[in-house]
This record gives sequence, C-alpha cells and structure tokens, in this order.
Amino acid sequence: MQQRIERYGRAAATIAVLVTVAATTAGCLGKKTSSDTTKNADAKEFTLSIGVNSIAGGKNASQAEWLSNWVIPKFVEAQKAKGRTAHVTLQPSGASDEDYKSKIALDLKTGSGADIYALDGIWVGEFADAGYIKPIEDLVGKDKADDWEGWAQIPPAVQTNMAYNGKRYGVPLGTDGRVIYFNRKLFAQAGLPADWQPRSWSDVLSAAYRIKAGVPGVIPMQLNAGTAMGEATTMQGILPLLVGAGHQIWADGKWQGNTQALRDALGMYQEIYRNGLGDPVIQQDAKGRDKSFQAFAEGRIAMLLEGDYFWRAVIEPTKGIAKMPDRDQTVGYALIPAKTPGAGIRGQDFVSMSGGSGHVLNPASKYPQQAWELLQFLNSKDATIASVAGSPRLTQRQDVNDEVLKNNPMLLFVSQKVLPLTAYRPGFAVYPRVSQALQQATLDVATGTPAVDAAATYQRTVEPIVGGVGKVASG
Amino acid sequence: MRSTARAVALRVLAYVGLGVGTALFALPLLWLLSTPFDAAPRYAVRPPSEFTLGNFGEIGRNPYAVSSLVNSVVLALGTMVVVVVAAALAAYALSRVRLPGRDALLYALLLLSSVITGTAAMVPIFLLIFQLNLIDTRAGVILVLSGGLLPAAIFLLKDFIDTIPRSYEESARVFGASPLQILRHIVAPVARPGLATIAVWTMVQVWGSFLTPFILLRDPTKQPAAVVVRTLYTEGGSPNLALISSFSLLYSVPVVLMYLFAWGRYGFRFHGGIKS
Amino acid sequence: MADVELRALTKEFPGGVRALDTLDLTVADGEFFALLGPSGCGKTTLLRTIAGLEAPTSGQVRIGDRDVTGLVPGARDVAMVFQDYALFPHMTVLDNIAYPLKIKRQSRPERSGRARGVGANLGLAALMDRRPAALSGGQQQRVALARAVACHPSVFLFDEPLSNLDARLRLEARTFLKRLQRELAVTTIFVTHDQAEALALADRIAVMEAGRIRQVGTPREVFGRPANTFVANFIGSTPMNLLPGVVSGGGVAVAGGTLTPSTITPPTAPGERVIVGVRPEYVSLSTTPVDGALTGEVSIIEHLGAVSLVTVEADGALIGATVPEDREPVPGSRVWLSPAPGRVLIYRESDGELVT
Amino acid sequence: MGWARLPAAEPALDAVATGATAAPAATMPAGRAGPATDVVGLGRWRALGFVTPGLVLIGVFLVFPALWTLYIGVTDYRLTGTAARAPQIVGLENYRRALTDPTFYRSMWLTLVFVLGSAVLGQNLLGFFFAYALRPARPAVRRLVEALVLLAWILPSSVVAFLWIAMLDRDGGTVNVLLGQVPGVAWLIEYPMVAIVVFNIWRGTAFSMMLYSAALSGVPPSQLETARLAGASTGQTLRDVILPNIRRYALTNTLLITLWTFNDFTPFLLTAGGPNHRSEVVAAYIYNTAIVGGEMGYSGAISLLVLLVNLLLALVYLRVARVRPA
Repeated sequence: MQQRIERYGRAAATIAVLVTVAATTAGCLGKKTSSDTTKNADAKEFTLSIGVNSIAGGKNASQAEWLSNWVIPKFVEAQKAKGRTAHVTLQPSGASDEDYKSKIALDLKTGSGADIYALDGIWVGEFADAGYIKPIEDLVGKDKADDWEGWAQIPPAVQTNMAYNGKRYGVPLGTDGRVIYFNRKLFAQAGLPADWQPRSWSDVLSAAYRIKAGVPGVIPMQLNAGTAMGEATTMQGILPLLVGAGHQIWADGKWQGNTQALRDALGMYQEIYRNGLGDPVIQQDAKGRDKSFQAFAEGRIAMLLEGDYFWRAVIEPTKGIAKMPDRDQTVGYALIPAKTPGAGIRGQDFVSMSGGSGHVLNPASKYPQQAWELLQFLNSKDATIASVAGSPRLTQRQDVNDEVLKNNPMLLFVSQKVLPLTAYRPGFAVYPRVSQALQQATLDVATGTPAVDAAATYQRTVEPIVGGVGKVASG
Repeated sequence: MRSTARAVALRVLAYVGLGVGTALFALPLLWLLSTPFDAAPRYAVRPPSEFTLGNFGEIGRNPYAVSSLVNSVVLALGTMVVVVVAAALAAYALSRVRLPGRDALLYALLLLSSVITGTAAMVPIFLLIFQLNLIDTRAGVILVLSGGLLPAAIFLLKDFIDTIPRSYEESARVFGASPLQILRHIVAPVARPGLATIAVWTMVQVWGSFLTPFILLRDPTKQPAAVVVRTLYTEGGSPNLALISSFSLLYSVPVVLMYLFAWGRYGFRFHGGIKS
Repeated sequence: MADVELRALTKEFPGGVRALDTLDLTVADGEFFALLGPSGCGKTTLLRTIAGLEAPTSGQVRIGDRDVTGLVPGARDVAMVFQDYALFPHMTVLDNIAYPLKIKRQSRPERSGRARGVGANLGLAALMDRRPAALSGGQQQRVALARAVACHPSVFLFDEPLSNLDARLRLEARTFLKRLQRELAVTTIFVTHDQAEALALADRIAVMEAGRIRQVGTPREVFGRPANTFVANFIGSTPMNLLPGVVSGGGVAVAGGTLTPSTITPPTAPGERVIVGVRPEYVSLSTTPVDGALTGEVSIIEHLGAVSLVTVEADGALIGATVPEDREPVPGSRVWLSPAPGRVLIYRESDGELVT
Repeated sequence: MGWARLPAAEPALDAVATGATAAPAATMPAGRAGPATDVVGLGRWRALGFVTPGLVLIGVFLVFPALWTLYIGVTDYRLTGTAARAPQIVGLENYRRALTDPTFYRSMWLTLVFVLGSAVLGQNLLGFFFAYALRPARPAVRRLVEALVLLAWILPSSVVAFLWIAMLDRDGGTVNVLLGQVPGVAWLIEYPMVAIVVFNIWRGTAFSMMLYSAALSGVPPSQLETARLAGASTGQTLRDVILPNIRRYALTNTLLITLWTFNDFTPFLLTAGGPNHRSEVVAAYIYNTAIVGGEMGYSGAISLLVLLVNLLLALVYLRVARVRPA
C-alpha cells in the first residue's frame, strides 16, 4: 500500500509539472497579429485562397462551382492582363455551420488559413471581438477600402450585415427577406382566398383554425420553434413575431428580456402549439426544418414562415431540394403582419427580418491588397450576375438586382415590399447566445410550458450572458 | 421428467431469443445492403423496387467522393503503422520489464484517452499541430489520432503479450538470440493475432473519425470519407438517400474487408501458444 | 564438453528472499546431474542462474575454464529445455530444431541438414514439417531435446523435462533421455522434484532445501545413507520411518522397544535424543515373536504391486515395513518388526544430521 | 477491439486489483546491472527505449493537449468573442457553474441511465446471452449470428447512425412500416433515451459477446459435468458454476464498456442531444458547449469533471474486482 501511495504521489508530481508547462505555453491563447497595409502590395506573383462552407457535389454546390469555375479563372485572367501572376485556390468544405465556424475560428486564431473567408453576418461581431477579423480599412488602408464602386451599389442596411461598431469588416453576398408562404389549394379547400394577406396575428390564427377545421390531416402552420432548428427558429420564428409586437431584440443599449412583446410573441407560439395548429414534434426533430420543407412541398403544411431562400432553392420546381412543380400556381406569399395594424416596429403594419452572409479578409493574409482586390472582383457586377445565373436571388448589388429580378415577381416582391420593412439582427458577439436562449424559450412553449413561465426563464438565462440586469429590458 | 420438459422449454426459448435477436441485428444492416441498389430509395428496409447501379454513378460525379476513400485508406494505414509499431514496442517492454508506476500509468492514460475527446481538446490540438507546422498535412492527423489510440492499444496488447509464455524468449535467449532477434523471430510472430487485432481496431477507429481530420485538414482533396459522409448527411433539404446509401456502402466495405481479412488470416479466436 | 563449477553462489530476490545461499557445487564433465528438491527450494533458480537467465547476487559460475558469471546466456555455450518445452508455435519442427543454428548464422542448407539429422536420430523424421501444436506431449519433448542437441552445447540444462508427460510416457522418455545422455556424453544438469526420476537418471544428485544443498551423492548414497532427516524424508517412493528415540545404555529406546547394538552401530553419547531412520524396505516383519524386535498392531495395508506396505502401530509410533504380496499379515494382528543389520540410521534430533 | 484473445483482458485487471504485477518478482534482480535483468535481457534502459516512442506520442498528442484543456478549464476562454482575444483566469468559476447548473446534472444523469441501460445491462446481458446460447449451435449458425453482431460493431459510426435514423424515421422508417403506421411514432423525439439505449445495445454487444464466448470456453468442462450429474437446473448451473468462473471477465468487460459508453459520441449523431436536451449525454453536452456554444473554458472544466467520474467508476470496479465472493 505504501508503495502504491508513493507511486501515485510521483504521478501527481509529474502531472503538476506538465500542467505548469501547459499553462505557460497556453498563455498565448489570445494572439494578436499586426498588419501592414502595404505588405507585398507590389508583388508580381501571389497566392490567394478562398475558404467557404460550400463544396462541389455537396453543400451549396452552386456557390462552390461559381467560385472555382468563374471567379477564380476570371480573376487570374484579369491579373495576367495587369502583368501579375495570381494563384488562387478554393478551400471548400461541406460541414454543419457550427463545425465550419469552429474550424475557421481556429484558422483565424493562429493567423493562418485562407485569405478570404465566407462568414455568416451574425458571426461578424464575435469574430471581430476575438480579433480574428479586422475592418477592411485597417487591412488595406482607408483610401483603398472606401475607393470601391461597389459600395455605392450596396444599400447601407445590407452593408451593416457585415459591419460591426460602424466599421465594414466584409462585403455582404446578398440579403433576403421573410414572408408567409401558403398553399393556395389547401386554402381553397378551407374557403380562404388565393390572394390571402393577413393584417394581424389573429388573421393568421383564424386562417389556421379554418384549415384545421376544413382540411383534416394538414398541419395548418409551420412556425419554427426549438433548438434543433437553431438560428432558423430565431429568424423565421421568434424575431419576426417580436418585431411584429413592436420591439427589436436589441435596441437602445438593452436586450429584450421578459417584456410584454416577448410574452406576446411566445403567446403566439402557445396558441399555435397548444391548439394543434402546428406540429410540436417536427420542431424537435434534428432534421425538422428539412422535414417541414418536405411536408409543405407535399401539401401537408398550409402556412410556413420562411425567407426567399425557400422559394428559390427549396420548392423551386426543377432544382429545389423539395421540388414543387406547380409552385408558381400553388404557392402564395404574404407579408408578415404585425400583432395588430401599426403595432410593429417603427409603427409598421407589416414586418420582416433579414440576414445574409458575406466575405471577410483574413488579417493574416500575406497579400492583403490583392485579397481585397479579389474580394472586390468577387462582388463586381459581372461576378454577381454570374453567381445568380439560372437561380436569381437578392444580391447585395442594386444594379444587379434591377437586372436579374425583372422577371421574378416573388423576388421583386421581396425586394420592393419586404426589404423596406425589414430589420437586421444586432451584430454583437453575444447575439448567438441570446438567440439560443430565445430558441429554448420557444421550445419550452411548444412542449407545453406556459408562455409567461418560458419568458421568465428566458430572462434569467439572458441576464448573465449580456452582462447583467442593467442590459436587459423587462416589464 | 419435469426437468426434461423445462430444459426443452429453455432450449426453445433460447432459440427464439437467438432468432429474434439476430433479426434485430440484421434489420438495420439490410437497409445498407438493399437501398444502394434501389432505383427509388426509401427509409424503410425492402428489396430494391427496381435494381440499379445508378446510385453509384452519382457518387462518381462528386469530385471528392473517390479521393476521400483513398485518403481514408492512407490515414488508416498510416495511423495503423504508427500505433502498431509504437504500441507493440511499448507493450512488450511493459509486459516483460517492470517499470515503476506502470499499472497506474496505463490506467491513467486509458482514462485520459477515453475522456478527453477531440471536442474538448480541439483548440489545444489545433494550436499544437499549428505550432508543429503540420496543419493541412496527413502526418498531423495521423499523429493526433495515434496519440489518442495508443493508450488503449498498449493496454490491450500488453494483456495479450502477458499471456505469451516467457519461456519462448528465455529459450531463444539461451540459444544466443539478441533482444531484437527475439522480438523479430519469436515475439512478433507469436503475437501476430494480437497485433492484427490492434491493427484492425486502429483502422476502424480512424475510419470513423471526423472532427480531427476535418479541423486539421484544409484541402478538401485530403479529407477522408468520414468528412464527406458527414457532408452528405448535413446537406440541406431532405436527405438524398440514393447518394447517402450508396456512399455509406462504399464507405463501409473497406472496414468490413479489413476485418474479414484479419479474421480469416489470424483466426481471431487464438488462445496463446501451446497449452502447457 | 566441460564441467560446471559454482562458487559461493548467492541469489537474493528483492524483499530479501534468499533463493540460493552461498552454494558450492561442482558437476563433472560428462556427468548426468540432478537437482532435486521440493518446489521453492531454489533448484530452478539455480538452473536459471547457470543458464544466465538470472544474475547471482554474489558468487561465481564457471563452465569449463571460463568464468561465465557476467556473460549473457547466449555466450555460455549451454542449451536449455524448459518445462513447457518453449517450442515456438509459429515454426515447424524443422525450424524449431534449426533455430539455434540460425542464430549461429549457419547457412540455410547447412542448418536444415543438421536439424534433419538430429531429428531423425530422435525419431522425429516424419514430423519435421508439423507445427508443435500438432504434436503429442512426448513428441514435443523430443523436439525440445532435438533443438538442444542440435546446437552442440557443452552443457545441457533440463528444467523438469518429464513433468508434462503422463506416467506411462514418462518412463519411456526417462529411458530415452538416459540413453541419449550416455551417447552424447554431454554434461547435463536437470531439475526435478521427483526423487524416483532423479534416482533413475542421475549419476549424482544434489538434494536442495531452502537455497542450500543438503546432500550431494550418487543415487545409491542418497538413497541408502541420507545425510539428514530432510533428505531421508524426501527420497524413496515409500517414506522412511523416522522414529524419535533416546540413546540408553548400549542401544536406542524407540517405539516401546530397544534396538540393541547388535543390529545398529552404537550412537556416541548416551542419553542423547535422536531420530532413528530405517526404510520400510529394510524392516522385516514377523507374525511370530522375534527376540529384540519392536512389536505392534497392523493398522493399514497398502498394495504396491509386488510388495505391500504394512503400517504398524507400535507404542504410539507408526512404523512402515514392506512385505512380499503373498506374506501380508491380517490387519489388527500383532506383528514383530526387526530392521536389517546395518540399515538403521541415527540422526541427531537437534539438527537432523546423520550421526553415524 | 480485442475480438481476439479476450481472456487477455483479465490479468491486467487482476494485476491492479491485487497490486501484484504480471511479471513475477522472481525475475527481477535487486537493482543490479547484470546479464539478466528480465526474461529477454532487455534491460531497463532498452525497455525505456522501447516504451519511449509510444509515450512520446501519447505525451505530445494526448497528455499535453489534455492538460492544456484542463488549464483552459480555469479560464473563461471562448472560441470567439472578447474572451477569445484575452482569456482571463477565472479560477474555479467554471466548476462552480457546472456544479450549480441543472443541465450539467441532467446530462450526467442521462449518461448514467445510458451507461446502465445500454452497457452494464444491455450489452452485458445480451452479449452473454448470445455467447451462451450460441455454444451448442451449429458452426454455420454461430458464424452468421456472430458476423451480424460484429458488423454492427465495426461499421463507421456515421453509417450506423444513419441506419438507425432510417429505422426510426417517423414517416417511412422500418419500425413504423412494420408496425403498419405511416406516419407513425417519432421515436427519436418521443423516446429519445430509449432510442439511443437500444441503438447502443445494438452497436456494442459484439464486444461483450466475444469476451464472454472466450470466457465460457475457459469454464472447465468437468465442473459443468459435475453440475449436470448433480441434477442442477440451467439456472443453478449458471449461478453456481458459470458465473463464478467468468466473474472477473464480467468485471473487466463491464469496466471497459462502461468507460467507452460513457464517452461515446455516437448518440449525438442520432438525436443531437435533443429534443430539448432529453438525450444530451455528456459527450453531446461537451460538443454542444464547445462547438455549438464555443465555450471552451466551460467545456474544459466539464471534461475534468467527467474524468473524475470515470476515475470513480473505474475505482469502484477495481474494488469490486478485489473482493472475492465468499
């Protein structure tokens, strides 16, 4: 026994030494990189890479293909014309957003990785706070950063999506808007009009009740809830309701806590999921969002709140992931109403939420000037037009939108009717955690917790996240 | 008489249990066998409604699918070599020479390796590999995976070597064989079933490993099949069953073959040397 | 060919256990020498120390003219046969036999020729391509011997070479082993716990106890005149009668009677407490009174084949005597026992050493 | 693993349980350099040389990151945000948080249920049943069943996870089709723990089966004969003859599968810890805090707590192994 104790003692001593070593080495967890804006500005030959969460033959394949088949060769060609040799590679990946985020966070942390990264707009704040990304002007100089014709084409509201604390960190790739999609055939069976446009939440609910009564076997309403759907719950669920109740999630230095607006929004969830107007089970499925798409395409869901992505990539008749050959005839779309007319943010009758991703520069790039040039090229009018070839979307550029959306009534609708009403999420580093708390609250309600209790729990969760009671609005 | 009746009843019960158990084990596997060849793949297990090899054609069109399988083989073999060689040497020495703190060390490492998963240690591992300049190299992935698998490999292999009679080595020693000769001529061949077990076990572990290669490799042409298969599963929309099932099958076949090879060759029911 | 000499050999294991205690021993060239003793007596440690598998704590091992104490086993020119034979399971019989030659860097044809030759001599010609697992115990033993023979050592070391064989095979193997040793005339040291085996095979025997040698001698000496009660107890297929007694007058008072000087060599000091040893084989039994004999009642009769062992209770002591099978007394009857002249041994009670 | 020579697993447990070592002390000289330090004349230095490559690899690529992780566990380090730039030492704050967080306790509880249900009971009993029931079976039957059970074990985890997603799918899954209800029960949502327990039994029984079949082949036939002659029933034979003989194998097996199951990440691929954390076992909890939540400091602290629980379990087993039945 004595011997064994000695043995463990020795092991403990060894571990202590190793811990010290690890601790010393680990001191450099937070690392800073200094950037020199003129670094390698005159290089005749340079190498650049673009990291994206898209991959040929997999996730977002069309974006990966656009980058490798259009952007990169054309850029190399253009550089050649200027007498410079560019080697540009694509670093695609096809992982879940969380895995991708972790991976690029580690790359950026160590000052390595691709020169340009695709980044979701809501990550900008936390990446900036971590020092992983820097304002474009810090990397290439203010003159160079501002001197791009593209900025004039990107509406300021869209630009903020890739900005933080008033500085541009990247160039957005586009934006979107949210509407309520509905199945006209099911609506007809329930005696609802084909050009349905609700004016208030109660209009939405009464339509749902009529579907429930008139079209058995159909789920009246898909309002994303729960943590399994992640950010989709926040963007296509609780936030549109919250702005419809008159409040942004963050305003005037405070986050929404257990407020009337939040209780109203959760109350809407309660009404839907308590009364069989929605299917609580699908919300909890790890693949629930995809299943809801499938169900809508098969005519098993009557109403569904989604972004324009749903229209152009999900139920798209030929290439969508849940094709609806008769989409244009069957599917209608309506603006999301405020709780009551005029109750929305800014006194609006209708509301929406927008988001989007973009590209940022890696501060550790060996060729910051050239990377910025590539980023501009990637967002040039020609490149943007090429990116939407065959599948129109709301691009970041007004000039492109004017051209490509002409023949697309749905996207035109979003561009003209929805975007003026829309709101963006706050670009704060803590936002993703607040969002998770919101998702949890909707899940609680969808699985039976009363809205008021869920709201109270939410308040308790959010306080420590955002830095105390003083940062949370309640009452 | 009663006991006979009861014995018969028990026997029947055992057979029924075996039958049901076997069916339960077979059911999910049947999906993997039939769906890739089904022209209209579904979730439910059923014989192909219409036999097709077309689903595999779709994989051919994925630019990374085939190379990922090759990468998996490279990573699996590389890790296997490192683990088997290092574990064999260590396990042998630990089995035959008493080193201070041996058992406590083995248990501590075993615990550490089973608890500290890639998830929690992701940041340190990435930074370490970065400092070693091994990001985006297969060597980096192989080393990290080896480090994680070695404790269990040493543990199991040491157990195996413990059962090899020492007289083999003593006998060779009296004849004048050097330690390395003993290792080469006697221990390695006698321990071969154990080594084969560890080799196959290592390869199976590497084959399924996702996070480490995903984080440490940048170039998609170096990513192994575990990463590609995850891509297929996490892709938006309803799962493409044709692609998933056929790639899953291709992805599974090599491990099954490795296993069968080792089983057939080394008879995984080996019970040590000659019984004395 | 060489003799083996051990000088003040001591082996102490961690924890203070002395497996060998300042041991001196010389085994002559060409001798067939047995190390005999109960388990734990240090005989295997001694063998392994000679082989070089154990390092002595102090002392010297010499083989021939060389001091091999510091040499690795391979440099000692010995061959060892292990209790479990240690045949390499992945090699054929041929490869097993040829293995020592492979280590000695002989060419492939040379060593397989030699191995085949040795194998054939030992009756293994038909088995050369088999694996050890496909052999019987006796065959395995022969392969192990062949492997030892093939490397032409100056000393053979056998560790319990017969203990893994069944009784019938053991006798055969014993004869075989003895003949082989005679033919090869190589110094051979073997370890056994079986006294019959040692008596049958060895030219000389060392009986060991607790790391010391209690007696060295020919089988005849060890059997006939055990140097102490330990050896007396250990040797012989029927245990020697060891009876406490007191020297009195011209004889020894034992088991209710007195053994008179006419039948024993007189002890030195009168009044001394001694132990009287006499083998059952040397006790004659009579159903009629005999003068000066010890008397008692027959309690048990054990049949040993041609003879029977009769246990007689005489004044609280149990005395064994062998009788031909057709001369068994009736259990419970009174009998008279008289030791054969010159066969009674007197040991000091204090240290168990032979007095005369 | 170890579907060879499984009885080998026993001596190791034995060695630690009794404090003895497999190498008998008798082969060791008292620290004196001589020709024979051990059975092969490896010598301590050469032995160290043999051990070094493995230990260096483990040290650099496992122990070092692990200790680093433990260090991170006392900081507020996050993957992104301000805390990523300048992590602060927060002492035991992460531990305080974990130990007061009901979600942590819930995940520990779920893990214990998972381990107990799927490994300690499920795999153990089913593995033993297969090993026992297959003994008298024809070799062909035996091989077939073993092959199927093994297949479930060696297939990559993402594949088997998808196989079970397909099995349990609410709309077209095999189970619901067999039950004749489409759409049927959303098994993974309504019974997430049952689902992952059943899944893990399916997944891991092979190891126990192998180990027990090796153990059963080591039960002396004479004892079985004796029991049969004494007229013992199957149950009595199991209790009085077989169990005492395979007891130590059972303990080794239970220890290993407990540790593996405790830290198994595969259930995450089925349920992602959901719905609403209802199947969030520890491995999923760590993934969700580290990768999804980016809370590296907190997850580092959780890892140490998990390590301690594992250590505790291992010690309990070793203690049980040391106590011989009366």
